[in-house]
Amino acid sequence: MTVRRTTAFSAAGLVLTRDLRLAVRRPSQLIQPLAFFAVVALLFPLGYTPELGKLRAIAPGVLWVGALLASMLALESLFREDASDGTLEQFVVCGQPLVALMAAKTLAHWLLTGLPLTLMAPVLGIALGVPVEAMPGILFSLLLGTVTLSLIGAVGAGLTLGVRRGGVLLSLLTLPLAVPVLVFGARATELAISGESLMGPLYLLGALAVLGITLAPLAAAAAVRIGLE
Amino acid sequence: MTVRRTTAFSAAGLVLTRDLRLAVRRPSQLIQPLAFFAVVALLFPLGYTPELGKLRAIAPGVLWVGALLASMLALESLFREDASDGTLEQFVVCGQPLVALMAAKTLAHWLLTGLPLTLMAPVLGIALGVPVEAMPGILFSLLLGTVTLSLIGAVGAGLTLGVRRGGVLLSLLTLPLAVPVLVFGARATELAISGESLMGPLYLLGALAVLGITLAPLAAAAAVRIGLE
Amino acid sequence: MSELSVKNLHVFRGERHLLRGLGFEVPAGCCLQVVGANGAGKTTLLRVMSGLLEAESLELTWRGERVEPRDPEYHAELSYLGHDPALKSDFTAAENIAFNVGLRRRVASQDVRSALARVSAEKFSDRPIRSLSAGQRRRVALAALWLSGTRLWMLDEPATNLDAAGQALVASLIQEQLSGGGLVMAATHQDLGLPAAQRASLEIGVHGVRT
Amino acid sequence: MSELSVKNLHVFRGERHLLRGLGFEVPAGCCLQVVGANGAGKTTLLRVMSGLLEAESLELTWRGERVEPRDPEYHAELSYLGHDPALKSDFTAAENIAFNVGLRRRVASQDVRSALARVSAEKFSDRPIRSLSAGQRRRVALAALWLSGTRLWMLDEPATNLDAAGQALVASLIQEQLSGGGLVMAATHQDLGLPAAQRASLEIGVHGVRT
Amino acid sequence: MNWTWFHRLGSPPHIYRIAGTLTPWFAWPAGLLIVAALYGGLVLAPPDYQQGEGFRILYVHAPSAWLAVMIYGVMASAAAVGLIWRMKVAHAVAASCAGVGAWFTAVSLVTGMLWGKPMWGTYWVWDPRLTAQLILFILYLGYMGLRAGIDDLGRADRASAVLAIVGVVNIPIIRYSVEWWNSIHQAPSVMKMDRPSMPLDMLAPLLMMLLGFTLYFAAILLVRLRAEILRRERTASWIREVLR
Ligand code: HEM
Ligand SMILES: Nc1ncnc2c1ncn2[C@@H]1O[C@H](COP(=O)(O)OP(=O)(O)OP(=O)(O)O)[C@@H](O)[C@H]1O
Ligand SMILES: Nc1ncnc2c1ncn2[C@@H]1O[C@H](COP(=O)(O)OP(=O)(O)OP(=O)(O)O)[C@@H](O)[C@H]1O
Ligand SMILES: [Mg+2]
Ligand SMILES: [Mg+2]
Repeated sequence: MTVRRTTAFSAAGLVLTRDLRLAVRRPSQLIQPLAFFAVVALLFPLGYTPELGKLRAIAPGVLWVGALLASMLALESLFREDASDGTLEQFVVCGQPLVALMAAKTLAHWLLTGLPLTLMAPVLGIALGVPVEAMPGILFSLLLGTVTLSLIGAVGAGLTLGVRRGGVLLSLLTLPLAVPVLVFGARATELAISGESLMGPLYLLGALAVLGITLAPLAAAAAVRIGLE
Repeated sequence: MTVRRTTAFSAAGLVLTRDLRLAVRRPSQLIQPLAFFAVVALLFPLGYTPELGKLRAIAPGVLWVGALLASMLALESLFREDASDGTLEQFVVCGQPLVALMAAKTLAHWLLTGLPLTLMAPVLGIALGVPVEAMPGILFSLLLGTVTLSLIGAVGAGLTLGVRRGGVLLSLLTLPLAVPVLVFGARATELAISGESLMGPLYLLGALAVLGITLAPLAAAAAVRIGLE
Repeated sequence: MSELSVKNLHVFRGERHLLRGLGFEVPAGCCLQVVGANGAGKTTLLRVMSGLLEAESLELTWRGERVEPRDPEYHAELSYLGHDPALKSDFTAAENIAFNVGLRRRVASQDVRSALARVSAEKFSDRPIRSLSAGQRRRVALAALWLSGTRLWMLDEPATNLDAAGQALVASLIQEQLSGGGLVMAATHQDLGLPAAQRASLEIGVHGVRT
Repeated sequence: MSELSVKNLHVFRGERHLLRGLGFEVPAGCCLQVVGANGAGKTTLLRVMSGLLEAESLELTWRGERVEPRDPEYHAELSYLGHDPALKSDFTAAENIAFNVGLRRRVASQDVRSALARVSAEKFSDRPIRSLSAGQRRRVALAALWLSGTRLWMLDEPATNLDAAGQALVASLIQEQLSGGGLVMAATHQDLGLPAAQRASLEIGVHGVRT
Repeated sequence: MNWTWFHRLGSPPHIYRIAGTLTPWFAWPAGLLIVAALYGGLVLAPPDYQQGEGFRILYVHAPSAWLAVMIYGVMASAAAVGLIWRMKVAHAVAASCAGVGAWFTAVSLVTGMLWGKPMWGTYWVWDPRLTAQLILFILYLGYMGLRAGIDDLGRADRASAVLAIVGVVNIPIIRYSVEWWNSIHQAPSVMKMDRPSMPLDMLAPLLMMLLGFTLYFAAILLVRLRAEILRRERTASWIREVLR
């Protein structure tokens, strides 16, 4: 048996494909955040008003708050199972850079929640009276924004690893950090709906995403190490 | 040693006090749903508009969506921990009626989340521009509504026991059931804000609560039995 | 007549017909040791007998009467100790015992203390479970079992994680239960060192039963 | 010179100074069996040695060089098998092994098959972990350990849940690892049946008293 | 480079003693300054020509608002030191900061709300500063919640340190974004905090109060730090000597 060591890159790839395959094993998992998003977005008008004209005004807020909460709720399970079945311990002792493995897990989370949420948003937008021309802008801003949300969330999920019943604490930690994403995202959506240029908030969203991509996996890896002790 | 058997009633009391004592061991857990509620209420102005006049119109929706989410997040942990450490198995084999134990757990959950959320609502209401005169109505409707939410949630939590990634699925199961509560609750809040009589929706909320109290513990017990297999 | 008798037990797991028409009897004061290779169905058997798992068919007689394995009266006389011993990590050992046993019978605090003494756990009786080692937790679970005072014990690998002294403790607890007229069904790979008169063994194989 | 040497190991758990200035050496081809009563600190020791738990102080020398217990190079040669063996309940035994070992080295599917054969787990190699019994899961974890090809094994109660054949299997896996020049640290209450030349034992517990 | 001085400085008994000696040096000036500032602010300063007597709440409100932010900075720096150099005392400092910081934040929020009622006719408006202050309060709550949620002291220290550092990266971003959010929405901005000129007899007590609050923070931090060290080191032998 010649033993060839796995590179950090392919180890990360393995983690990514594993998470995706696990999700495919249980397709209900893929649908859940989406359905949650839909329920929140549709529940909201129920308590407010059925008039499309008025709904359009609140659409950016509802879409972004809905996406934020859906992505946050799915976060709880990001590390929980891996922690309880010993997978995270193996991540730490397997000799691969934990940062790379964390980045892979975050990417998987985004592909499984952030991306579908983004693709779902136009449908809900229509139900809220958003004009079709606004859709590309909404899509693009959600695409950028959900990346950052997943990254922030990974840090929070890592930090609450050792905390029993950490679900609420997790949202408490991450939601305030997500405020800038919400502000810029909702603003971009608003501009898209009113047909103006949304480059300003999009740049800001992009900057946040870049900042998150560089820092969040480091913080998540540190958090996981600490959480396992 | 003379062995006196515990009555079903005092067994339920034991479960209730145990859950309350567990919560008191970690006081931060008591505050967290409140803080989460506040954060959700904060997200809407950020995503929508800071103008109190406009916010007042969406306040009923925000309050109810926030209470719903906070109560549900805390619920997930209601059964998960008990399931993973074997407590639920012991509930089943201890010779006490499972329905009584489930009812006790649900009551504990309401006392620990529903009640504080209700008491917190007026503060958030102020931040959303709700007039002070509307507070009694809001308090009362939330009081009734959160009872039903806890009951519905207990059934959902029991159902998702055996299912991985319970969190989001739980919301999915419970959200549709919670829609009537949300609709009547938001309607009652709206009427309270505009200063009209809210007896109509209040009666409906009360009816839902009564229905829940009679049926939900039975359903939760059945769900837990199935989930354990 | 035997206190516990089982006939015609059929259990499916997934698609496999795991236990096929199993039957056995356990008299008072006897320990039935369930043996069999990994995956034979020992855990399955104990869970079915405790009403935690549904059997395809089962004729269960307890003290001369036909009962359902989910009958509360039957449960009141039965203790099940599985892999997860229902200990809350935020509570101390003593609190956990008081709660777990309290669900079944009244307990005074000196009962709890004597139970902890019985398993040599006095030293950590006031420490939260989360700070105990695997074997220490197991001892706490055994103390709760001992204190519950039930007549029928279902033990799934009770000696897991225990050191030599702990294994002897398990044997002596079973011994005590038997001499009080109780019944034990234990799935374990360990030799319990019981006298032949108090011991029966049930071997389940991967394809059905060999007795 | 010994491949693995530890000096001056101090560990606190909670407020207790559990390991006080522990030191030991393990030469190549030797198994250090860590023994001690429940709560002595065996799990703690293995986790510290694997970089999963922070020690107050530790001088660790691995193959002649001072390393940190979190050094990736050290980890690349180390396997840790604890109470939770990192198996995903939705994946089959084979998939789990392919993934867990794949993090460390390239594996072909016949490697996985031979690993499963080594632990006599062919029969359930394509069943999802959630449908396996406790002992069957353990075997899968042992297969992953065997296939990983690391030089240093840290085993915490490796024989838990295993039947007689499984316990013999653990002993033979350790034997094989030692004859290949590997090192093993095992916390177990079981007799591994190793020849005296390959066996050392470390008893902890004397120091584990309260401050 | 020789770091022993650094570690000796950071050793708990040493810090415990230094903190004990220093406390009065902060506490007394703090008390004097606060009393003087109260006198200056409540008695000497003239009533505001627009706001009447109500503006005097400013003397508590503004300094506590400033301190709330400053303390978060101190907390995050201490946490970073603790994480990087593995200094337990630094973690103890961070832990002691959190409660005080949250308290000052709460005071600024409550005084602001009480002031807002007469000024704007409502307890709350979604002004960027107010919102940012509210988020700061939630960050404090999260930090303390995380700490309380983890049983093991060392783990709680390090996990909360990571959170504090992440938070400190985020605070300016959050401030900027809420600023931007509201300026675009053009809310009726009632709150005029940056008035161009403030008469000296109004300003002087304010600055004195700020200094007094800062010293008070230092004093209370030292006291809490000593308590924290005692709690953490309760089994160590030096404690017995100290308490003898
Ligand atoms: C809940 C309500 C309030 C909150 C949360 C709040 C928050 C703050 C904050 C964070 C600061 C520090 C400013 C900074 O440097 O960033 C501040 C300062 C100040 N606040 Fe408030 N405030 C509130 C209500 C009020 C009201 C009602 C008034 C009076 C109309 C007021 C007047 C001032 C003044 C004069 C300062 C100091 C001057 C300055 O920093 O520019 N505040 N407040
Ligand atoms: N998180 C913790 N906080 C405080 N003390 C702890 C913690 N975890 C373990 N301990 C204590 O440390 C000691 C050693 O625990 P450890 O798990 O290493 O024991 P062990 O030798 O593996 O025992 P066993 O044979 O029961 O598995 C025990 O006395 C235990 O109570
Ligand atoms: N959920 C399930 N679905 C399908 N098959 C299952 C399931 N759970 C267990 N099995 C199978 O049933 C058989 C019996 O399992 P059981 O856990 O009862 O074995 P056991 O005798 O307790 O073994 P061990 O000694 O390993 O604990 C095993 O072959 C196992 O693979
Ligand atoms: Mg079994
Ligand atoms: Mg151990």
